[in-house]
Amino acid sequence: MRSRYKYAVSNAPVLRPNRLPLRLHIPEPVARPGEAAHFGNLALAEAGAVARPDIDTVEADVRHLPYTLIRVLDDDGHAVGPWAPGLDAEQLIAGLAAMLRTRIFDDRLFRAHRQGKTSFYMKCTGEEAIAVAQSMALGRNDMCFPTYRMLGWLMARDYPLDALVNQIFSNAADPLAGRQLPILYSARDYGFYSLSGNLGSRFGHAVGWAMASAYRGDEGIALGMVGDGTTAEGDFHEALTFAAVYRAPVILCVTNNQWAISSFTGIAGAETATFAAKALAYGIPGLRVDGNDFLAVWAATQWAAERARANLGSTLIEFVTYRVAGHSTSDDPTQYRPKDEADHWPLGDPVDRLKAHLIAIGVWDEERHAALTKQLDDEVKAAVKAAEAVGTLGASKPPVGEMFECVFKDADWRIDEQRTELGL
Amino acid sequence: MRSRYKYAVSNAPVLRPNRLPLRLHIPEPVARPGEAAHFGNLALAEAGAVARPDIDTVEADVRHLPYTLIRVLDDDGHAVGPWAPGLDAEQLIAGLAAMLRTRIFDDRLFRAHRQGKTSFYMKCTGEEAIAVAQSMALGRNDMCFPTYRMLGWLMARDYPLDALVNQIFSNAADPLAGRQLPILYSARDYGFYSLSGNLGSRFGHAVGWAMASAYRGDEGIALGMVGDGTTAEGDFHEALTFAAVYRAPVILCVTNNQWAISSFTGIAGAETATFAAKALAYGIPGLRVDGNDFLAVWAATQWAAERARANLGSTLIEFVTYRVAGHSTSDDPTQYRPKDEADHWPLGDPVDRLKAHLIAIGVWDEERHAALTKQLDDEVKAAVKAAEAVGTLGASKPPVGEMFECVFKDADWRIDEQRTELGL
Amino acid sequence: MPSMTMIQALNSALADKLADDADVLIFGEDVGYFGGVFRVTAGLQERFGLQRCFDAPIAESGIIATAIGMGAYGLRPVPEIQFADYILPAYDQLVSEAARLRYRSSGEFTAPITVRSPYGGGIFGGQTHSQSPEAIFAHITGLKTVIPSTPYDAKGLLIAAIEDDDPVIFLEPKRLYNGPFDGRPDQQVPGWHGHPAAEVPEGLYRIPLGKAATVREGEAATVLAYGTMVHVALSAIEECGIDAELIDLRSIVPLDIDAIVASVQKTGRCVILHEASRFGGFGGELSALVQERCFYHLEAPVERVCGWDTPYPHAFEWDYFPGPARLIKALRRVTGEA
Amino acid sequence: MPSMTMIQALNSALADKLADDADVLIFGEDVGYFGGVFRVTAGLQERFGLQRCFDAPIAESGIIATAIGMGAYGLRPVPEIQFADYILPAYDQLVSEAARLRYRSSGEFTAPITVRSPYGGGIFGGQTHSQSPEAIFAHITGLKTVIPSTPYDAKGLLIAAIEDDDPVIFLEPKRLYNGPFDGRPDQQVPGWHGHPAAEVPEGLYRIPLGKAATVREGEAATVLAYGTMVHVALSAIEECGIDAELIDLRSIVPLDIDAIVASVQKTGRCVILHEASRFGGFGGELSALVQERCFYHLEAPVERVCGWDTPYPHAFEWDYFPGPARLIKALRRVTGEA
Ligand SMILES: Cc1ncc(C[n+]2csc(CCOP(=O)(O)OP(=O)(O)O)c2C)c(N)n1
Ligand SMILES: Cc1ncc(C[n+]2csc(CCOP(=O)(O)OP(=O)(O)O)c2C)c(N)n1
Ligand SMILES: [Mg+2]
Ligand SMILES: [Mg+2]
Repeated sequence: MRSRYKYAVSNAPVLRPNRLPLRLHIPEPVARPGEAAHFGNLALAEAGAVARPDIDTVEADVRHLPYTLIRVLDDDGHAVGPWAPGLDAEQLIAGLAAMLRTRIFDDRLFRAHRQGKTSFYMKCTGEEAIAVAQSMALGRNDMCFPTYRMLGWLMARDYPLDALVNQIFSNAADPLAGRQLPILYSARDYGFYSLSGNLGSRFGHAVGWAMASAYRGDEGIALGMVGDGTTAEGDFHEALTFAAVYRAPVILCVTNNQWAISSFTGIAGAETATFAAKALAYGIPGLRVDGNDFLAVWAATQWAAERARANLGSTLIEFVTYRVAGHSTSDDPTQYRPKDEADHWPLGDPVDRLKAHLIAIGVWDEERHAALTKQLDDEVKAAVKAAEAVGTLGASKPPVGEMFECVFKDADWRIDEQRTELGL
Repeated sequence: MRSRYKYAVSNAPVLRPNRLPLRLHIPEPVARPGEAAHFGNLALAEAGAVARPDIDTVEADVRHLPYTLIRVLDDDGHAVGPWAPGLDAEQLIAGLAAMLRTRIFDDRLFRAHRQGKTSFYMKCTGEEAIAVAQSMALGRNDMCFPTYRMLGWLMARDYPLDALVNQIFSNAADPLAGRQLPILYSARDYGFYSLSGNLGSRFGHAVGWAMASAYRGDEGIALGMVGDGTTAEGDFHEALTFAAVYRAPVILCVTNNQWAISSFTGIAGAETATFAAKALAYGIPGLRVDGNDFLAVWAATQWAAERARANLGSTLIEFVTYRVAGHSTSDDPTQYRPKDEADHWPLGDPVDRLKAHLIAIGVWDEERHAALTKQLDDEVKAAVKAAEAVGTLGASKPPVGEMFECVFKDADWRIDEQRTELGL
Repeated sequence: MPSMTMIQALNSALADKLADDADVLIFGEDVGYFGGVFRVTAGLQERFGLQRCFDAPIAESGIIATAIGMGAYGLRPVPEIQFADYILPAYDQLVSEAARLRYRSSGEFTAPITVRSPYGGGIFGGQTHSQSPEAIFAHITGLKTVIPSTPYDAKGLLIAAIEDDDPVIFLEPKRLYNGPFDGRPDQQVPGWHGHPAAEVPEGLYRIPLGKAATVREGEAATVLAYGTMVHVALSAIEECGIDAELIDLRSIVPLDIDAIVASVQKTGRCVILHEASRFGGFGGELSALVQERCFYHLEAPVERVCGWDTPYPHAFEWDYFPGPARLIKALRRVTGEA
Repeated sequence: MPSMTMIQALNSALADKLADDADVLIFGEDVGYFGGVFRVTAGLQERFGLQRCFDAPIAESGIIATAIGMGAYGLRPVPEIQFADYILPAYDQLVSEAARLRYRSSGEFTAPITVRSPYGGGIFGGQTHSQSPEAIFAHITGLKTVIPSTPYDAKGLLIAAIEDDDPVIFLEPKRLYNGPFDGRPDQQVPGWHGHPAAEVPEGLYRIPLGKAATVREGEAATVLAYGTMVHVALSAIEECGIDAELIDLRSIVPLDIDAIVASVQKTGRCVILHEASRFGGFGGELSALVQERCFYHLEAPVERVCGWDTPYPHAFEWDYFPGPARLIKALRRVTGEA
């Protein structure tokens, strides 16, 4: 059906009649199962190769940064170049421990899911450097608006392991009282904002938080994180717009782990631009950083934090890494990518690389590493055991009345009546 | 209220304690009413100064374009440089006529609102070159997804003036049967997609339309337009993401007329980036173009159209112009910007500039201009008169039954019952 | 006591809260220097400074997201969405984030924000400047929705909303901004001046959320309304002479169920009036609640008088608008006077 | 006739339409090579090619916007939103654009799109993988909303939806994907195999939108349900032995008002069952309609059995879920057997 009212058809000039038929381009990854994996399309750079601009360098002079890769650890385990953050051995070892603790915890809790102890789990294997280095590089007054792959943040701040497991088991001691899906933690005292299943919708909260801190004249800054796939959401753009317009003291980050469930980064636009290049749209610096390099993550985060604290505004950082495990316990990645793709990943493993660095600078050895691993394993085991003693999924849960709490600060008659209807 | 479950507070290292208090930056325009207007912050360029890359130039080689300004008409009315589109006199005069018709129509219908003949009106004074040149540069199979400031598109394609006025008066002959606010036209046969009050929400439709054309192997491309203020919407980002990912044959444009109602461009991010620079986020070319230069608009649109038609994907174009009139009939711009701000606008008036060019190349003179103006004025007057004969707002309207049409293709019982309830 | 229009009363509430609490701040499209397209924030930037009342990018989701982040930090932001029709791009933020933050974090983080937005028809605004979206908020657990009908209520409710620790959608009936429109477009609308509810005190006062107002007592039937429709109802009742009780809900979440039930149990008849289209509108919930709780008192079906199930049609505004004539017909039907 | 799960039936509908109509195409997050997180589009890319079924960026508003543009061009896109909880970022596109395009352009442009999305609870998905948002679509003039409850219906309704010239929200009860779950989590759920409605023909067939199915005839009361709740209701009715009539609405817009009214006028009693939280849910509309049209036939209040007015609580899934026990209680109350 068209308008009932018709007028003569346009006599607009038809210029340049088309000769070629148009065609629709659908991006495809380098390799699918059964094909040869490689990462030849990934733009890399040598460790130490990228200059470190002063934090107050004008944006026009840092427009090349999104197209290179900031790296500190070289292949021999040495920290090289201007971005090397100069951490002491104690900090480095603490970082290694937090990464290891994260990995061990992930492995064990993933298995707990297989054993029916929880409804859901997600690992961050291979991505541990990012959350851990950021957690350590930022301060106590700063707030992280995390993704579900940032367990390392809590690990670096010694969040109690049993509380994590209780949350994952949704048992009677779950700190979130059974209201939230496993691993969608909230830990205000640890600078860790409430997680949710919705992708990207907290990126703007980070900006608002940072603006509030600036509004009050406080000191704390905010850190927002999304995955590569999530950069396509409108909320990503709106958060960056607000951050740039109000020069909010916020660090906005993208963990580019090459995959969004089964979709490769090309589906989010990586065939034509880096994720760091999205900074150019807002006139803020965009850093592209080796996400498997603990020192590079630390240095980039620190640079951005200094800018934020000096009222110079926000920074966008892309961390280049690889999602070694499946997306979640519901996923089997061999269905959509070569089984051995991880073996071809050119940036190595973050734990191995930091360990090699510690050995290279002479403060670590295999023995100490084994001992640390053992100790962490015991800690995790103990935490799981303690949580199991409270109960696993279904076997224990918080009092049913918790279902009706926290809908509002004060319940209205609907909640009161329904609680009664349920016999509470 | 905090979690009932408390754990020891973090012992994360607090690095670099802040010394400066943070502060919140709120952008402000150069001048408010009573202050001296100027546009010194606007990056300009000489006419003819910017090289015109081949349409298949790789994106990495055109990353400077968002930061300069493509201009063709110089101060003496000459068309200079590689972007000069080489139009013949007939095309140029047709363009001038369409711009003038647009302006005359706007003035008369704006007055009609003051006289109570319509509920609403919006002018595009000073911005006529954009829609007119684009309408002429694109073909019959192409579809424009316009803003409410693109009347010129219809004028360039000789859409019947009386149909416009009937729509504006919401009278019995309104082609949209009274369902839509004045000026929110729809004219499929003229390559003009249905307008709506919502900002930005059709930008993605342009991409979908272009993808559909490519999917079918057809020839037609799409053109999407938003205002500078609207670039902040998430839909802007998502449309660009889809356009880049699927290399859609679409031209995505921003009319930067310096204002979004009372908000200056800084509120949309212009303090730190040009709107054209947003192209860099998607790895597509971004052109920044003198929007008051009929020839530059034409040339840039044509360049982008050639790219689209050659399956090279989309282009983002920023047209730099100035909103001379108030935002709409509901607005009084002297409340928030200097009364004489328009006088300081450095890019002149598009009608005057094209007229000067026609005179400079010897195909036009004041006499012919006066005659054309008179002729268009008569046309517009006649159209208004014809529409008045049908009736102005309230004095005439489509049959009330139209209210119940087009909700769905086929009405369900609710509509049927309600029609009856209303006595129809 | 000064006489204020609803715009002035809202402006006064905002000014008083800005003065009272340094954590209150306002932002939204055109609310800063200019003072808002309906002038509700006029003068606030000048009086309280750039940072207390400022313009926002045209990004409704971003506005709400930013407000939530500020709220979680500890501020009490009062963002404005220029028209309620344009609140939809922010719907996910309101539902998935603002409404759920307290619950999912077990109270660690909350979103004490108040989202002001002009809503409703009667101004020839066409499809996208006229809609009444209250139903899509009322259904969302964790959101409160407030709709004033007079200057006095507007100020008291807005202050209470800002002070509330949960997210509040504060819908302002734009047709009432300048006068108590009674649904008769052919008649001159009086200004607020002289109306008893336009007597608005300077300074802070609160009207608790969840308390309805009985605008008119009556025995023959109960009319439930809010926003502009309160004035339409009053005018209709006066015209038809049916002794109806008129309840102005003032907030639909929390809902004053006691006032509703008491009235319908007394009158035995009920008509619900709202501007939004009928199907799936908030009237359905009200009708269901009345029927569930007053079944044995009801002497006639509960009726709904609402906008038709069409988009808001520009030229047919007064054919669409549920004006006094339609309410009178319904009142006649439920009271058996038809 | 082959026996299919609901997933297979949906896949079959999509495959048949892809084969039948070159203008049909599918896109959404992870629907391409991988075949969707619930495998509904498995094998379609391989069989029909990259351009007929492909992955989309994680941008729900962009997905719907793109689909609308394609629909306006003349295609019949069938976008998938991975979980109905994540449809909210696209709400503005659905309401302001898809639902309104035909009306505002007087039919020059239309949006014949079918938005598929898994919805509902019962899978321990927590707050954001369990919600039932049908009410926020039912209220929107210009949108249709379809909810199948069996493999047979799923295929026939999906084909009808794709062929429909208006935008359709097609909500798939994910708890029914693999078997007819009856709301008893402690019992083994049978697969679809062997269920009569799992006999699904190959090839195209349609179930018209707007026709309810009487799943069980009865005299004592009418139960209105859709999606997963149809199976919950049947099981409850069987357990309690009350001779209730069970109507599966199948689409809530258009709504089969005739079937509803005929049944309630016969039984005089009505219980409405849905997973979504009660307040402002679609049950309110149903209750109001029943009351308006069957007032003089009703022998007891129309009751609603729904999710509580809380967000969907992970650990309390079975406390929240309106299972057979709650329905039986309501049936006993309305039939006076309580
Ligand atoms: C708004 C929204 N849309 C879709 C989903 C479903 N979903 C969950 S995770 C995911 C992929 C995210 O990919 P990415 O952003 O790259 O993060 P990663 O998982 O790789 O860390 C998707 C599509 C969701 N949770 N929220
Ligand atoms: C989604 C949405 N938000 C807000 C508005 C209200 N509004 C109408 S026009 C306008 C300003 C638009 O500015 P810009 O994009 O620069 O276009 P211009 O008017 O300058 O051409 C605003 C905020 C709207 N129409 N739609
Ligand atoms: Mg990823
Ligand atoms: Mg503008």
